[in-house]
Amino acid sequence: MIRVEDLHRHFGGFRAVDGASLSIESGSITGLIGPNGAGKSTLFNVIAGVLPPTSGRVFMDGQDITGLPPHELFHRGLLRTFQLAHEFASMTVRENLMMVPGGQTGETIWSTWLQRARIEREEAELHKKADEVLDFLTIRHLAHEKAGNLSGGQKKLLELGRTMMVDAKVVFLDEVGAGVNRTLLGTIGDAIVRLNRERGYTFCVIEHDMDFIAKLCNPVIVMATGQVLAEGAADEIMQNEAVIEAYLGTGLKNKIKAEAEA
Amino acid sequence: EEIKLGTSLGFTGPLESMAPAMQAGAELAAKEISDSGLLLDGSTVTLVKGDSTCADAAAATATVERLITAEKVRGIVGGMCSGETIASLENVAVPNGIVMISPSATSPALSEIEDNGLFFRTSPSDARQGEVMANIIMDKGIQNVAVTYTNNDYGKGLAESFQAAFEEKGGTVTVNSAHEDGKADYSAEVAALAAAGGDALVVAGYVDQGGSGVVRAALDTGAFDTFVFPDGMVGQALVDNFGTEIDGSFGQNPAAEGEGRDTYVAMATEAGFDGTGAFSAEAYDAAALMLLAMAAAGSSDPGSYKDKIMDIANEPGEKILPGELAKGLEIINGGGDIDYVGATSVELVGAGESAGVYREVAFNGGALEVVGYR
Amino acid sequence: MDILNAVVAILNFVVIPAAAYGAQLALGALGVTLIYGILRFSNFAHGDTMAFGTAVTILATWGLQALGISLGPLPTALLALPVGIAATAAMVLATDRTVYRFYRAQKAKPIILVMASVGVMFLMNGFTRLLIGVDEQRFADGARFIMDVRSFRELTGLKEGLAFKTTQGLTIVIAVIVVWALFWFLNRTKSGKAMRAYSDNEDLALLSGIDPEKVVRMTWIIAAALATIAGTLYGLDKAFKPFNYFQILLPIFAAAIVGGLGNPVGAIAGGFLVAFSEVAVTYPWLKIAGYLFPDWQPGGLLQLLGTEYKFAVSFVILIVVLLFRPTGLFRGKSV
Amino acid sequence: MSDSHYLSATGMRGGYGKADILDNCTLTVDKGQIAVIVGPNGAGKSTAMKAVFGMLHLRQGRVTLDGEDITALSPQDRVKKGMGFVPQVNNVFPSMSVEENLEMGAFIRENDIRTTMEQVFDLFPVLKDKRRQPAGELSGGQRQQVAVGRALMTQPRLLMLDEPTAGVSPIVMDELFDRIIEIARSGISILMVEQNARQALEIADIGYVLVQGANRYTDTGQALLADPEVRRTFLGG
Amino acid sequence: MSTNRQAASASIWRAPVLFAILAALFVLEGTVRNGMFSGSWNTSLAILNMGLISAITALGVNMQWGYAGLFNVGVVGFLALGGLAPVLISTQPVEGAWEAGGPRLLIALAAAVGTLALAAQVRKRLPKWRGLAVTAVLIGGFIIYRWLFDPAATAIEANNPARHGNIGGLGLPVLLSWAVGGVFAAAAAWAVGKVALGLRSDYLAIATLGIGEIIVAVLKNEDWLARGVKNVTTIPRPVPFEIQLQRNPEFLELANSWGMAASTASGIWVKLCYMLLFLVVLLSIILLAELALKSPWGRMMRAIRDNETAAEAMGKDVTARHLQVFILGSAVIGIAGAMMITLDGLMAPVGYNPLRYTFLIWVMVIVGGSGNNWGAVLGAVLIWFLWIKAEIWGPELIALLTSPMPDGNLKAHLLASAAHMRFIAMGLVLLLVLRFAPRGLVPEK
Ligand SMILES: Nc1ncnc2c1ncn2[C@@H]1O[C@H](COP(=O)(O)OP(=O)(O)OP(=O)(O)O)[C@@H](O)[C@H]1O
Ligand SMILES: Nc1ncnc2c1ncn2[C@@H]1O[C@H](COP(=O)(O)OP(=O)(O)OP(=O)(O)O)[C@@H](O)[C@H]1O
Ligand SMILES: CC(C)C[C@H](N)C(=O)O
Ligand SMILES: [Mg+2]
Ligand SMILES: [Mg+2]
Repeated sequence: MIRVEDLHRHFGGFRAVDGASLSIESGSITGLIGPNGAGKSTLFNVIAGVLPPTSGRVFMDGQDITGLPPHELFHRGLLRTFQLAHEFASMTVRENLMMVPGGQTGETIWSTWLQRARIEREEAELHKKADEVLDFLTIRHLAHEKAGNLSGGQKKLLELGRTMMVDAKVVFLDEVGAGVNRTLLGTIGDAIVRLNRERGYTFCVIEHDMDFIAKLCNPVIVMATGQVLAEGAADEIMQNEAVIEAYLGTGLKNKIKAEAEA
Repeated sequence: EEIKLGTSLGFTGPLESMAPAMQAGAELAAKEISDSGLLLDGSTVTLVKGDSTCADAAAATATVERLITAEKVRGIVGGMCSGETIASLENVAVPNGIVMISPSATSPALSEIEDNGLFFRTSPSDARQGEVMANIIMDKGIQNVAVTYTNNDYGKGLAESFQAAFEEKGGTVTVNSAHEDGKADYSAEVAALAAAGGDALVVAGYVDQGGSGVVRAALDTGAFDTFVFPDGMVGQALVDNFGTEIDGSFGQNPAAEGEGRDTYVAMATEAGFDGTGAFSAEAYDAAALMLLAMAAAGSSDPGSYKDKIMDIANEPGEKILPGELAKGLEIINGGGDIDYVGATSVELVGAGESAGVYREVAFNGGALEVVGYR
Repeated sequence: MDILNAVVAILNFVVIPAAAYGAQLALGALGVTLIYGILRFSNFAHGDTMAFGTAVTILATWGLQALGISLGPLPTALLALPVGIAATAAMVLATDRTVYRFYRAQKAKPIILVMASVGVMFLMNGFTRLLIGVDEQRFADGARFIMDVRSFRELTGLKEGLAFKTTQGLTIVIAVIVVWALFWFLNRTKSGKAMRAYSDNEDLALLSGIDPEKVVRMTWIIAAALATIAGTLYGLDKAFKPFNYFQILLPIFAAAIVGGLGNPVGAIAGGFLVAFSEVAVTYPWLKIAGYLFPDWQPGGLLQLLGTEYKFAVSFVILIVVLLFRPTGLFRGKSV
Repeated sequence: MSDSHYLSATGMRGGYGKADILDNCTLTVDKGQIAVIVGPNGAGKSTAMKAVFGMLHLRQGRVTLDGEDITALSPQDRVKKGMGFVPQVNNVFPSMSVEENLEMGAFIRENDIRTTMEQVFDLFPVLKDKRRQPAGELSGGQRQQVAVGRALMTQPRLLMLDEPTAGVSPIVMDELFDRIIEIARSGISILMVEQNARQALEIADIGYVLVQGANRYTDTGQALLADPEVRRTFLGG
Repeated sequence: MSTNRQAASASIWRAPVLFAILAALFVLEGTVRNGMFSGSWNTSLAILNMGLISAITALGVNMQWGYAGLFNVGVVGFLALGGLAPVLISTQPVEGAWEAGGPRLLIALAAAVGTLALAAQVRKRLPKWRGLAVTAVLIGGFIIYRWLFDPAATAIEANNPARHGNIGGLGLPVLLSWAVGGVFAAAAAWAVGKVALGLRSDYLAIATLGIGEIIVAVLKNEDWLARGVKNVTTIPRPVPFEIQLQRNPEFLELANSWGMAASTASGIWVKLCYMLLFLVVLLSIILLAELALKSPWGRMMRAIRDNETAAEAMGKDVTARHLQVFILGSAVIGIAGAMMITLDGLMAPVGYNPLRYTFLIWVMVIVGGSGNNWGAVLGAVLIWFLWIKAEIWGPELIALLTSPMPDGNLKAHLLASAAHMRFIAMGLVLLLVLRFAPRGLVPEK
């Protein structure tokens, strides 16, 4: 589905992404993990057209999509969420969702003068759809709230909700879990699986919560210092010495125990 | 009767420092006539002030609209700058049949405007000044000059008419370029003028605007040391600003020979303002003309007194100087004829504009000297 | 070929005037950029703050002159500056208290503050005119020239003259000192860093124990000082006329923005860029060509564009710069 | 009434506009203790933290620190009283370098800050490499580390952290919790909000479960972890 | 917090009440005569007419800023460009101008456009040496353009320079020129937008400010176009001249039956005609704008204004939308510019100063409530009213303030400076409105 070939993205002299090559199989839920500053978000941003690459190519379904602007990628079915929530702060939560689908009749200015009836029909449908998504995210009661007033986690949910408004092909999720209540995160995980199975979405998920990754993702790609460090099934990865060394650590429990013993 | 006259002058805006002396001039005339008690059986005259802003035609139009339709003025002394004058004349004064006498709008365009005989000015058209200036320069034996003008209808009209006249006489204008008023810096303009060169620099600008800025920069860099100053520049302010630095420069402005002007300046000093201020005397004359014409017509109706203005201003008749307005009124009331000379040797020609007698001035020893009249 | 005369001509008509003008713009732009950087709005009242500060300085200068105090070859106005700065600081602090503080507390959008500053601009504009009138005021005294055209010609025997005014020299020297001091203050002192922190993230500054009102006060005081200094130097070099100080606002903003809003280095660079592009791009090369190639008789002035378009040209340059560096030469902020 | 707890915020009621977010919410921490707040998104956890720090108008309730009533104090004054706070979002100075961010944390301190800074760099080694880089250019997790580092620089008596581990990698999270324990051992009180609730409750002396602005459960961390109801509804099973 | 208070009090009655107050002001101005008001319908209507034009301008700015967050400070330029339309479309042709250099001029302009198009193509197509090639094309084009253009312009300007010296108009109806004014401004906005819309907030501001200055500079200095600073004064009117009415016996009778002097009645009649025309334009623009705003298009624009990155990620072509709304807004400003010149009957480029035609318009938009069309209209008419009235109210205010003072130098000085109270009064009003309605009089919902 997505293939990244020898991708570089440098900031001044700093190589945030430094020759990463990877591919995301169609129909998979691929996990992307790695230490802070490994270049995961930067990689996302390059794929999603927010940042131009320094060098390297990105392909989607065999077509070169390097450097295409984000709005075109959206119309090709590539959606993404942001690590720091990017809500439309002065719009209501429901409007945040209703604006998402592309090609709405009412988005052409002439139509707003000439095709009112049609627009109203479409709006009614969008409204229904948005409410379904809100129900799913447990924030229906906030439909009229300004998105800027949401709590940190609620913004994250809204971020995810937007990707559910359209039929996407591949969705990039940048730490949807950070700041989200774990019980709800479980539900979100279920939803991801369902979207994957029922609607055939491909997912690429950045997340630091290893339980979540382990439950959901296959395969898991590990990045470190701008390159791919390892790739494989979740349980393999968790055993990988290099990954433990760079990313997972030996675990908190051991330490507490050690201290108690001392 | 209480006769109201409006003044439409730029109290705020780019020429705000010129306006007060003009207003004072008009007030002086109005007061003189009021005090005499001789106008239309002891009518009093009050002036209603209007701010034309000089630059904003819409604001000026609104002001004149108010003066005419709300204050019910019987005539207007103004506008001040040509563009704004044209707008308010065409849009308000003419439709309402109100007389406007401008002391200072000098654009040649105003000579030909369709005014139903309602517009006059006590200053001459710049077309004339260009010729006079060309003659003066030629007489000094200067053949090459650079010209800088303030970029409005006044500056450009004057610069063009000067260039035409000067070249016809065989002179060369090395460069004729505009400067904008109120800019922060005139180095670029002076650099260009200096590069073009010339034996003198003609500054067709305003003394308290870009004109002085250009002169300042030209003096500082040594680009020119002889300047030619037309009416927008000649004034006490110029001497105050530059003192002996402009020794050897010269110029001209509309102002007639004779005691009229001196008397006026003395009267102004007594009244507590500077009568030498640019167009202050013209404003006095504009107001006086208008009121004397009312007396002659026996009515303050603009429709009837507009026809008297030319009679009052020109020969034949007894000459009337500033301070002698009462005498003028007496003569008129007695059925006599007057020739209003006023502070600027008023002589209206053509469609009612000053014929244009200019005094030639020279700057020496840090003072302005009048050397002759043309 | 006469290279010396050509060089002197360029120095005299382009380099020196543009450098002095650039320094004046830079000082003004520093004030604008500081307010933008820390209080996060474009302060349209800055030009009139400059006018106000200068007006007070002029009044104080006259007072000193009346007392017979002078600074020898330097303008007396330098002695009067502290008075002007103090009055202006009091003035802007009062405005802050009555006007801006309210919007800060409201966390109003920057545009609201901009509009409020337009209101303040009108007010100050009127007050300054009430204070000192609308006429041009001259208050420069002391020696006018460090080097004047005539002495230069006598000294060197060159045909071209070179003038360097005391005020130009002063402007450049003071600009350098002020800029250095401001840098030192912002980057090295605790208060300076607190100001930068406040400008970055107001709430977090609060959590770090920084007193926001103190930062705001300090910003205004520095801005008032910069405005008064800039205004006075400009007035000394050119002339003081309240209306001109509104007009100078445009190039000042251009300088601040092209340099990168909120960035002091940018303000300086911007000031010089604007000044030099105004003067240099419209410079006619006729005279220089005359010195370099005495036999060549070109038809025109060898001028790229007439001076009528100097403002336009400088803006074109600014726009081109911004196209390549969308937040100014030195990566400014944008709210 | 003097309070035996080091920090005690009792009966807090208040919000942003008309509607109250906090509903009679009470939080206390003792000296050297770690208190952890958990709860669903939008429960009012961050709001409660802001209220304790004086960034929110309280209609009811009072806050005391070390027995002293600080309900009316401004946030800066609370900083001077020894409170430090890491907000959930916007918690760095983006255009200032990492080092300057840390210096700002120590703004109110008069003594030498170099050793503290070294300690922070020891804790988050990556920050040392990036000390001259503007914080705005850091990755999400690195930023979070700067934010915590800044609060540590204050050397507070009470440290309040709003989701300090959001977005940091497991290895850093372990380090961070580790360090938090250490800090608490040295007598500093910790009040933190966490969504990595299980790890957090493990080290918590006291845990609060907040739902719709009200205290739902209050118990020791271990006890809450052991409660199946709590686990299922709030800790993700 | 008090924004909340304001939001709460912003009932549905707010706008109607404010409009009613505004209307009352105009009625007072028309009927009551005292120190504050003139009691003349002519004055009242004259202010209203200019206010309506300002309202249309403000609507244009509001589209750009209020809907899309584009900071256009080049309003004066687009207004001026719109004002060019009546001159070029509806003044009478100038004898001899076209023969002097018309065709050559057109060829020159075509060459200029061609050069730019070629440069753009070269830039797009050429893989290597792009910068150099583009520069070469531009320089070459410039030389050719000047070679074609200069003689033509000189010839046209030499054609009876005292009266004309310009290319002249087409003699078409002046109402048509309003639409053309919109097109002129839209075309310029397209070009500007293509280049500058990548810039943000204040950086865009300085770019547009510069472009405004450039447009005005061109109008001032290119005499062949519209006589430059020498002004064009013969703009035809869409309504009768007062003089015509005064000579029309039927009208005189009508005036008599109203009990009005012919001059007063004719003035009012003409202004009412203008008012009607302006209202039609204003209301049509508002109708179209409201329809667009209250539909997904408006929602999309708000999303873009809120967060461009996210909108882009959600498939909205931010650049294209910005360009669209920039062009639309500029077109509206251009229409207003053409209307203004028609009302003034005069094209005087010197008058186009940014204080009056850019910043005052901005004040109108913000005071009215950015993002809200009715707010923009209310703000525009109100601020214009105050701007005009400040001329009288300012001095009145100072007279009032100084009345308790003893006579003396200070009082005399203050009274003499009363004209400057215009600024002070304006500033005070602005600050007071912003203080008590920080989000504008009729805030965006
Ligand atoms: N605009 C920028 N300028 C300079 N350096 C940058 C910029 N953006 C990111 N970096 C650097 O690039 C590196 C990778 O950042 P990135 O955001 O991709 O990390 P990440 O893998 O997403 O980490 P995290 O898990 O913490 O979100 C970091 O070290 C960061 O400092
Ligand atoms: N500035 C604000 N204005 C109005 N309402 C707000 C504001 N900030 C938060 N809220 C509302 O207050 C409620 C509580 O928000 P808070 O941020 O305290 O939640 P939280 O428990 O921290 O959630 P999370 O775990 O998602 O961070 C939410 O419903 C939110 O919509
Ligand atoms: C006040 C004057 C200098 C005005 C000038 N003569 C003009 O016509 O615009
Ligand atoms: Mg990341
Ligand atoms: Mg929270």
